[in-house]
Amino acid sequence: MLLHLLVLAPFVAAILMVATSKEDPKSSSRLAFLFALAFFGMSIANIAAGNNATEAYEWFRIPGAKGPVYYFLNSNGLAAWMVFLSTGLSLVALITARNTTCKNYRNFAIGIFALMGAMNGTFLAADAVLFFFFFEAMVIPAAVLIAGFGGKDRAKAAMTFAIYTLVGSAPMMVALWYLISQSDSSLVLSLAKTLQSLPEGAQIAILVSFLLAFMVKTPIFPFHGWQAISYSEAPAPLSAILTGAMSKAGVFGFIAWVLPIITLSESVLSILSTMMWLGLVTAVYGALMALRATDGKKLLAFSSMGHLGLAVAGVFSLSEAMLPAVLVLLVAHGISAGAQFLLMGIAERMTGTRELDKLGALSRVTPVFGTLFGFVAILALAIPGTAGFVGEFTVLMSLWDMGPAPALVAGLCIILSAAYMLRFVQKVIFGEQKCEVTGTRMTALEGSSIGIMGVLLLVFGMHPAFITNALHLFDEQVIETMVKLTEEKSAAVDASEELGEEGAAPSSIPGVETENDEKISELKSNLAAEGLSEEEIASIIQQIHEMEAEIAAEDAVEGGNK
Amino acid sequence: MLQPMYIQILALVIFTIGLIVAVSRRNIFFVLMGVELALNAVNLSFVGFAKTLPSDMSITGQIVPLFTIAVAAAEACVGLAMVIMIFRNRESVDSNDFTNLKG
Amino acid sequence: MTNLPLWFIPLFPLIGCIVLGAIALISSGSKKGPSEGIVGALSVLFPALAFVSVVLLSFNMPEGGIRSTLCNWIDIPMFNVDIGFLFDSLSRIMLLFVTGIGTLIAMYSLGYMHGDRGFARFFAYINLFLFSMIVLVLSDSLLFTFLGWEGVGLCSYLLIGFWNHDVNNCKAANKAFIVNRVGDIGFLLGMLLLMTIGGSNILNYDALNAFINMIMGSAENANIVVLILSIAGICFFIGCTGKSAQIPLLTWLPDAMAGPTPVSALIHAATMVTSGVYLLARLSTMFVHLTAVLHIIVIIGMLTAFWAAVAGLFQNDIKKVLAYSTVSQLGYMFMASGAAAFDASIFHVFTHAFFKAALFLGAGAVIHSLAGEQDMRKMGGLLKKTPVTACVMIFAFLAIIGIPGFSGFWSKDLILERLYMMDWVVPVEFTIPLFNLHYSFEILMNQVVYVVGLLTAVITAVYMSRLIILTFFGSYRGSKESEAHIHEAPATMLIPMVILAFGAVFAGYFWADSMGIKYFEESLAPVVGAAQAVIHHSEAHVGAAVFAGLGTLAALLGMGIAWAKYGKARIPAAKGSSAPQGKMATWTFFWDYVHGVVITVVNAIAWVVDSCVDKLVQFAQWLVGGIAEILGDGAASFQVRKVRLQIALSIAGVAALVIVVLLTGGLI
Amino acid sequence: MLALIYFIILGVIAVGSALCVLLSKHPLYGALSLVVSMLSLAGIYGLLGSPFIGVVQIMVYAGAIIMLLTFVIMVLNAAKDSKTPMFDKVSLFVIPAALVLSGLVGFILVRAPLAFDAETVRGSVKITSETLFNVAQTGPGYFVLFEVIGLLLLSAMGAAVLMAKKRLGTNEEEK
Repeated sequence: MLLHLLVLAPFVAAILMVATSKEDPKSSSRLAFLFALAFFGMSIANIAAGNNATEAYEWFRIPGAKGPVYYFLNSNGLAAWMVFLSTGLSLVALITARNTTCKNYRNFAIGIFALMGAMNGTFLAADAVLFFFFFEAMVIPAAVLIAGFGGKDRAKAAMTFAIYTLVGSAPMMVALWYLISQSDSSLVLSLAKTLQSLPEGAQIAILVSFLLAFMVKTPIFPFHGWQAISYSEAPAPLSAILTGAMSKAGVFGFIAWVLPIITLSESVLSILSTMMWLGLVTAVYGALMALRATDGKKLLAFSSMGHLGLAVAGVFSLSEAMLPAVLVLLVAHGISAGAQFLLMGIAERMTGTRELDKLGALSRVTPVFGTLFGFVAILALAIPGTAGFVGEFTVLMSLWDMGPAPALVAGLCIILSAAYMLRFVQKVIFGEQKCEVTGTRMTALEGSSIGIMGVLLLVFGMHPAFITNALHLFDEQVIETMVKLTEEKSAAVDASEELGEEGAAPSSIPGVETENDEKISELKSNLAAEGLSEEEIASIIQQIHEMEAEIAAEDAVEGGNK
Repeated sequence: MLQPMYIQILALVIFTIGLIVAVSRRNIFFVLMGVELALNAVNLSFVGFAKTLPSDMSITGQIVPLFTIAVAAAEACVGLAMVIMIFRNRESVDSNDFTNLKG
Repeated sequence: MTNLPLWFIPLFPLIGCIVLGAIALISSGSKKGPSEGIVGALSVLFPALAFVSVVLLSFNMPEGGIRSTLCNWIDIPMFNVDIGFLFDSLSRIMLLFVTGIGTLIAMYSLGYMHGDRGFARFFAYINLFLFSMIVLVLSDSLLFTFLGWEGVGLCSYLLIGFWNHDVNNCKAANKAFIVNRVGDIGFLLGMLLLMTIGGSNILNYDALNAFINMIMGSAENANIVVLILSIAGICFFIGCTGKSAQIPLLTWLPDAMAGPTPVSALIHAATMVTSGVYLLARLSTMFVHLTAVLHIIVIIGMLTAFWAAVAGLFQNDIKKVLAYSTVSQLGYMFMASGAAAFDASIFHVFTHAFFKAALFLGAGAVIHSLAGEQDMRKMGGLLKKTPVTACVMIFAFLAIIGIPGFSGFWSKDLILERLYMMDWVVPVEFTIPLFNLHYSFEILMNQVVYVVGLLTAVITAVYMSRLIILTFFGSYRGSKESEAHIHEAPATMLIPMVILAFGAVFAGYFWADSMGIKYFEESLAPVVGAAQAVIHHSEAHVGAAVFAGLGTLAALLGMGIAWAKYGKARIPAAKGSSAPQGKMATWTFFWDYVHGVVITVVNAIAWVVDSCVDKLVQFAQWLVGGIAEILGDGAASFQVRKVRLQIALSIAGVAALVIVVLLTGGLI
Repeated sequence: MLALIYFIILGVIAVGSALCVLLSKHPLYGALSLVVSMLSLAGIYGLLGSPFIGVVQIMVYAGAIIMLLTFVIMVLNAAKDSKTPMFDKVSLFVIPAALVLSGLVGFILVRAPLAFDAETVRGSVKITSETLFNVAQTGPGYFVLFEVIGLLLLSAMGAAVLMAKKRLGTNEEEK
């Protein structure tokens, strides 16, 4: 239920927002704030609920595919934290947007809610087609918001953003279609099984087209052309969401949709190590570009590109510690980069410029803003004790597994990040005053919400178990459902083997199941002793299985009703 | 004897004429009339086919044309309104002049 | 009182930081600022509480130290680190003077920072610094130490750039942080290296020691482990060079004098910069097995000490002289660590903290009384006008140059003695091919190092005497109107100075080797004693009196030279900036040039990336976009303005399709 | 046999008036020919045993739609314009294409076996209304469709009014 709400309710909220007045930003902002707060609460409840999944509903059938497409949502630790980012950042974005885009706040809120719903869908989808649907759907509200509320170059930015990301995922669509035309359903398990049965050339082609889509979204080095302009032209609250949550969809895709389905053959491994190096190149590239950036938002855009490059490199180090490390890094980066974009937006609102050379001395003019700015920048530097440090250090550790060279490059990035971040801080809040503060100053609500983000970073930094513990629970239940759905299509699948291949759920199939199996084998021997033939025994066992399935289904229905 | 085939052929002929009117005439009123004619032909074909079916199924064939007629009425209504609007703006009924919608 | 939890010690400054930070933040809007009385009381209270709890714990510390694990920090596959504290004799010594001097300097700052707009903010930073420093020395694992390690770097950044309206201060702060970051990466890589051989548990100091002892006990695969450990040791040493301003990462420390003077005294002289020495002592079990690394440390320490001492001669800014002097003294400490005399190096840290803090505070008082003037050429004759300050500084001066009886004498003497006792001989063999001459001899490195150390002591005496002469003797060289304003510092500043001066004089008696007092050595023995016993010392001991005599001679010689050169000479009137010129600048800023080259290279790469690679990517993007646009225009020309033609075409298309289907027999 | 004769007469009228629509120069004449065509088609519906559709055809098409069309043609004075040619180059292309298409469809059609069914139902008002509105018997499908059509007509009316009304504040003389 929670998952359905998280995915569908934002769209409903967007529709409800239509009913509010366009002329009166106050009332609409209050409503939007309440909605966003509710979603944020839901996302926290979702984290607390651990792994959970909805029933798999048949959605539609794709021509050429053997199985149907399911509407099937599934939340695990990774997805739950990503949803946390998307709802949390949307909440703060809606708060700060109050004073930035007050003229047409209602439409802005509608766009943000639609974006939030699509992002949640992306992170929670358990079906590849559903995932792809939301993955593409994310682009549209974001592009519309850029075009509607952006800076001077907004039309170009929106076009670049939309076309780049949509075209980037086109090869993935083709690959996905080919894959599901071969497989029983579009769930991860059957995709993995199908991919592994394909010839190697086809495997590589599919892998590369999947990687391409996520590389564009993240973005990774040669495909980053859309990023700087979109982030800098988008309204600051939206940039915060884009970098804090939406760009995570790329890394999420690598983890959730690429790594589980591939076989680690020689050539695949070489592609993966190329990806790791590309990630590192992106990290260095982003840092160097940030060193030279003269536009505050561009600097932040390149900085987040650098951090995500590091995260991607961490993902493809394939180390055992990769998942928690990358997750912590992603959450930390999402919060800190989001907060920085919001603060930069407030600075732009106050002074009317985001040129670094024209800003300065904001810490003396507005001390609270300056303090907050410095505080968040320091948190973004990955000082130990902040979540960024835990993430970067553990990612560095994962990279160390691949050899000293990647770790050294990552270390270089960390040094460079200090260099550009300090330059940024110095240019914006220190030095001589070069501009008048004319716009609305930071309000208490904005300040406190960004401050809370900073405190969260500290909390996660000192106690990352909040994040990493979410990954300790494996989602057996979901995999079982997937196996069941897969079995309905092809009876010949051996469930236990499948589980073994997946690797995520080791031998711990719930006790009930094994108990039943024992009983059945007992029954089997008894029946055989009574002289029944093989086929009769088989049919009886079949009946028992069916009865059990029915009972289980009834139980599930009752549980749902409760 | 009257054969169902005759009805279909009549419908085909009227449909063809309607199509030709709709596409080849440049006057916008003729375009609309051509569309109406083609819709009529489809209705006739529907009823004609319905008569070749046994009782239960033949009812469907005689009810769908009702809806088609209703839709045609709506279409004519909106279409004529558009014609009025366009004519007011352009002073022309030549469909070749209406090329605002270029990519 | 042993049941006082260890985490109380860092807790107090942390609370102080949060409370003062909140006060600073809340009051930032008001015109007047918070009441200095309340803020001042709070800001001295919390460090004092920490100091009291350290003292209480110190008295009842068992031999092996106190260990306590607070909670788990990071727990992921392959990596599990706890937050834990280790209170043993090493951290006891460090904590005692960190919190003690911290409290004194907080008190001093009350007077120094009086009337400053960021009064509360300053003390929030100071408290945060103390928290980080306490964590650094009190933690029981490398990773948690690293938290403090970067934390003190951060505070140093914040405090150097405290007066942030001047861009130069910000640049100095940035430089300090970035250079420290370079060192920190060394620290990080060192940790990773250790983890590759021993898993994440090895980050705990106790586990590390046990591991090393185990490995060294079984001689089988010790070689490869020693190799890895050596690399890790070098990485850690890089970290130390960053934090403790050794070659090549030392340029930030002189620039760091841009911060308020109490900060220079606390962070950049007494405590933070010595954390590198602390780390070496903490990891002594590891380092004593790495002879090559120890030799590198000695060489680096020697070069730094000598270079910085010479650079100190050229400075006109009173704080810069002290800064280079600090670098030079740190060089001594590293030399001692490299000679595996970790207790001696910590002892020097201890005495140095007192006399250098006293010197800095004295300099601060001088600057305060001269209303911000830092150029020594414009001072002079202050002995009469500010007698207390002058006395404090002169006592500290006598301590630093090593006059017998003062604290610096004991520690420096000890270091030089240990250096001489080092067993390190470098065989040199070379042939000159043309003449077919073959030389083969041995360099007794212990003697070389000793001589350089002694020479450095002479130079130290010269530049320190210069400072004292220029500042306190002669006649006042500043403008007349400024002379009238010269006044002695307020009591809140003088009391800490006097206490520190006492420390500068008497701190040495904890380990007066020649007098047979070895309290300090004995108390440190549980931590570093076992490690130091591993190293083999040469037997070439000449006798304590000789070393003491030579050391004293060096100090007197230096004073004599300085008196001869500066005592009567007319000091040229100050022109322009206080920075050294010409060849002196080349010497002083040599490492800045080296850094400048690195920065230029990075900037050049960034330029290439920005203007070439990125443009190339954009060009590719534009090319693809352009091709798509042209194709699209081509396709669109079929599309627009010809609705009827298109319908006709589609009719024809349908007809064609039907024909095809008919001909291929698909339908009927 | 009589039915065939009626059918031929009505069919010839329908096709002939449809041709008149194609060939008439003034839209008004076209509209009037269209009425004739509609009427004869209504006759054919009656002949086939669907009188209700026939009546609806007369009422809606011949009555409402064509009347509306005629009205609009008359209101817009310039409906007849001498500038617009009846046929042009495109028409030369369209007519053969359409003819070929219909020829092909006819060719396929005549080869299909078709025969009237004896049990077929007369599309009377009673049957039609029962099918449409007796939800209990035939299920809600048609009823919902009927309501939806109502909505469609309503919205079409609204749209038409919105589009065709003169914009407030615009001056027609300017154009």
